[in-house]
Amino acid sequence: MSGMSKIVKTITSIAFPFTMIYGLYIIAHGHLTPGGGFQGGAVVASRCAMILFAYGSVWTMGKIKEKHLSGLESLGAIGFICLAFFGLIFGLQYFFNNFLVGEKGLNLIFNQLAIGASNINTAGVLPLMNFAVGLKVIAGLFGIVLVMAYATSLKEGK
Amino acid sequence: MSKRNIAAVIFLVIVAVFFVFSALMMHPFGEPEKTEMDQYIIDNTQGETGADNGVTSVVFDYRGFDTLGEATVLFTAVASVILIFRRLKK
Amino acid sequence: MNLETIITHSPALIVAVPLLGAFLTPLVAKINDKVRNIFVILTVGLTAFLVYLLASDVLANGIRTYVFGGGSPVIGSGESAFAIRILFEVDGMNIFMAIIASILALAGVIYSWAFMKGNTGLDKYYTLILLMIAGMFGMILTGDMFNFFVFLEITSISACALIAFWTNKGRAVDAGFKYIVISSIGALFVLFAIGILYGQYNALNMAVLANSMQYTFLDKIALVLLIAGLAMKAGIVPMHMWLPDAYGRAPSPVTLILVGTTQASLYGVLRMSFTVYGGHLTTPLKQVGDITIDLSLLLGIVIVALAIVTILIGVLMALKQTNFKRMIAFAAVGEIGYIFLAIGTAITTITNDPNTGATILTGSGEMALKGGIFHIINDALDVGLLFLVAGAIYYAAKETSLDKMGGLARNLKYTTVFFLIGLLAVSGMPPMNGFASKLMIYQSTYQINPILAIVAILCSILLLAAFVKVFHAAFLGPKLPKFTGVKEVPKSMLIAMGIIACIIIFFGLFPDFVVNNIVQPAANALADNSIYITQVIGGGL
Amino acid sequence: MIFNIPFIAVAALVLIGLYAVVFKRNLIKIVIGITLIESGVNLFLITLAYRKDSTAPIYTASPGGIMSMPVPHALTLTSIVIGVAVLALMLSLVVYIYRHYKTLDVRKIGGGEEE
Repeated sequence: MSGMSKIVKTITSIAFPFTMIYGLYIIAHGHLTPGGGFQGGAVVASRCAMILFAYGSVWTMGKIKEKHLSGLESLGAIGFICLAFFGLIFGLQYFFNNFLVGEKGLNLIFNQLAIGASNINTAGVLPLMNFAVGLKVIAGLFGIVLVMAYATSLKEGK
Repeated sequence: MSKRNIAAVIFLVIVAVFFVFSALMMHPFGEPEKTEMDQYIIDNTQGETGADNGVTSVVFDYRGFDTLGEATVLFTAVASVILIFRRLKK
Repeated sequence: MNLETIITHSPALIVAVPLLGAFLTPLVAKINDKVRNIFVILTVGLTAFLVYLLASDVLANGIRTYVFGGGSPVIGSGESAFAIRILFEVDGMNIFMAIIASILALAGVIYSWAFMKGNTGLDKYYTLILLMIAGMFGMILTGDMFNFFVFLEITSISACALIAFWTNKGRAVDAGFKYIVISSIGALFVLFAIGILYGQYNALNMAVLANSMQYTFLDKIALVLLIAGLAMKAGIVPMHMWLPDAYGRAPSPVTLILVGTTQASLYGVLRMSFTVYGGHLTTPLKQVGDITIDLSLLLGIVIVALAIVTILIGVLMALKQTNFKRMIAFAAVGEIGYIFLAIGTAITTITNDPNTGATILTGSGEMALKGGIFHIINDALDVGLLFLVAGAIYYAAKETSLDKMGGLARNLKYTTVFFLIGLLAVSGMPPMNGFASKLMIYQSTYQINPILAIVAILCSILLLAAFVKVFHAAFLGPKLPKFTGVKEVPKSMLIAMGIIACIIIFFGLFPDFVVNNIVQPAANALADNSIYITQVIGGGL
Repeated sequence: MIFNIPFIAVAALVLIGLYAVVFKRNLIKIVIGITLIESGVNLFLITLAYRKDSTAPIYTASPGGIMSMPVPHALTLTSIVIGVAVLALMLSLVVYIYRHYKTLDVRKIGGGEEE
């Protein structure tokens, strides 16, 4: 798939930082406002897909390879499952225990469990999990779109 | 109409009857009969998890294992698509 | 961490360890291929070890639950109890299926080492194999409906990609597409049923659902959707079209694990109909003369009829195949029919205990249930071994068509022995394990209706005939000139086949040991769902 | 009965999807059918979450009052992501099927050389 016209490329470049920050905001405030890792990740991934369409898959593939995205996604998944495994070691010692909230251990900044006390740093592992899932969704969805666009743009039989 | 089509029509009609019946017999829209589990989560999301967003507290805390499965599904899809579009010769 | 802690957490770890392994595989694969293979085998081996630990504990001390995130499993008690967190509940049936899955997974991964050598994309192959194994264990161990659906989808997506592994063959891609269409529609039916149940009872936990089941019309629709959706994935006759294609086109180790996922769907059918809907199978529907037609009789007759058709189609189609793997695949369809025949027979005999009112199985029903459950593991092992042998022949001789084979016994000595073992086992000949379970099925179905037993025995004999024909065509006869350079397959493939063959012979020689120690707890767990419920609700019945 | 219109819409969506899967010959249309079934099921889960006059289950800047049920929202989220995964996989397989058989008609694929 070759790139689109210059107008599309310019508009895409200008809009890029704004939509990116919007997506990251959704990820970071997942435990406070509507949204979360998946939704914000989808916003950022669709932004990346827009670049893919504007500049063409061959150009994008030259900038970032699918194996890097795959590695990034592995990293997000490992982060997520490690947060789940940490629940086995700290806290109530159960898989998927939200070990950062509660009355013991690392509760200096994370334990504001009351009505209206929620803030960006509360909710224990939830924001961290949001970030891990967000990374995963960005890399995963963009990887799927990139691989499919690149493979279908090539001539058959290659 | 071939035999296959007749069988398909019969199948579809049976399924249609099932689905429409179940749609008519569901509880009235907006008036679920039992809500204990969800009411508990709404009441306790701030106290137990510290999150304002009830859905996030369900997704990552109460039903976190589902989300691990969901993340795995996406991981599987990426791996599958890359596997299918790989080069067959080294 | 002492042993007790590990056993406490093993239900979660059995799923989490392969998942973590799958996430790590792309990173480990950067070192080199050998390290990656060893890593994958170690991961599956660790999982199998955890299954062994959990099995020894569950079989000795009874049912075990695990709450994700800690805390008590339910809030409230009695009728109003509800579970907010995801539960894993491991009883005899779960652990029985987990044992099957661990054997198949281990053999499949070991077999892959040599068999898949030389293909591209092996990093992703091993990742997907581990994901498929994790999904299989998740389906088997979970006690939550929606969690079951999520793992069902994980297994179908990874299995679909692996079926289409050889993308240069159009038929493999075609089989993969068929599989994903059937299994995603089945999974969506399951999800719809889960939605109906959730709307009724505001619960997703199986035990809580079973506890509060009212058996309204909507519940019946949900049951139909659940069984239809899962039967699509288990390969019962109206929906069996995908199975021979998928089994026949996938690489052999994938087929082996695919057999495991099919059995996991079968487990889903059993769990839904016996546990979630268990207490209501005796609901009387109609009075005809002296006979009361209750739900269990109706359901049982439907299942038995489907099973007979499944057996007939599987065996008769197996007779006329010329492709080795497709023929085994049709034999596998027939074997699933035997399992359903036994399960259906068991369901027809469910009655209420006159003293306590609990649902019980009468004499022959219990034997049928035991035979059916025993046949699940035998089917997985026998069919799995045959698929591995077919893979070995393909690896050594690059040939799958039966018409073009001949005289392979001279070159492939061990493989021939393994094929003989699998042949005798799958057609139910003594002293193999298939005989032990099929005998139980024949005995119990004979008491219900002799014709059923006769049909079953005849089909078994036909299956034997079909496989003897294969044995004659492929292994005996004059040595063909094009096979002179054929060498015995590599060690890892022989080890994998050897593991399964040893277990088959062990089960065949000591069927009583297996029935008493593994099958009996599974049958008990299915026959009486009150233990499963009480464990979660906490005696509030 | 009039209040069950959302459920009837769900049934209609699922049935349209099933119709496409069973009767259409084009692989892309079959894929669209499956996506329609999926949307129907997602809509079903979301309709289960609604309670009369309820707001979203989020306390930030909440007007108070009844909140809708959070669990079906979470289930729908999971179901949507699974749908995306299945869709991606099916479309990549369709690409390969087209490369092999040069057609998307279900009646013409499935043949070819026996390996």
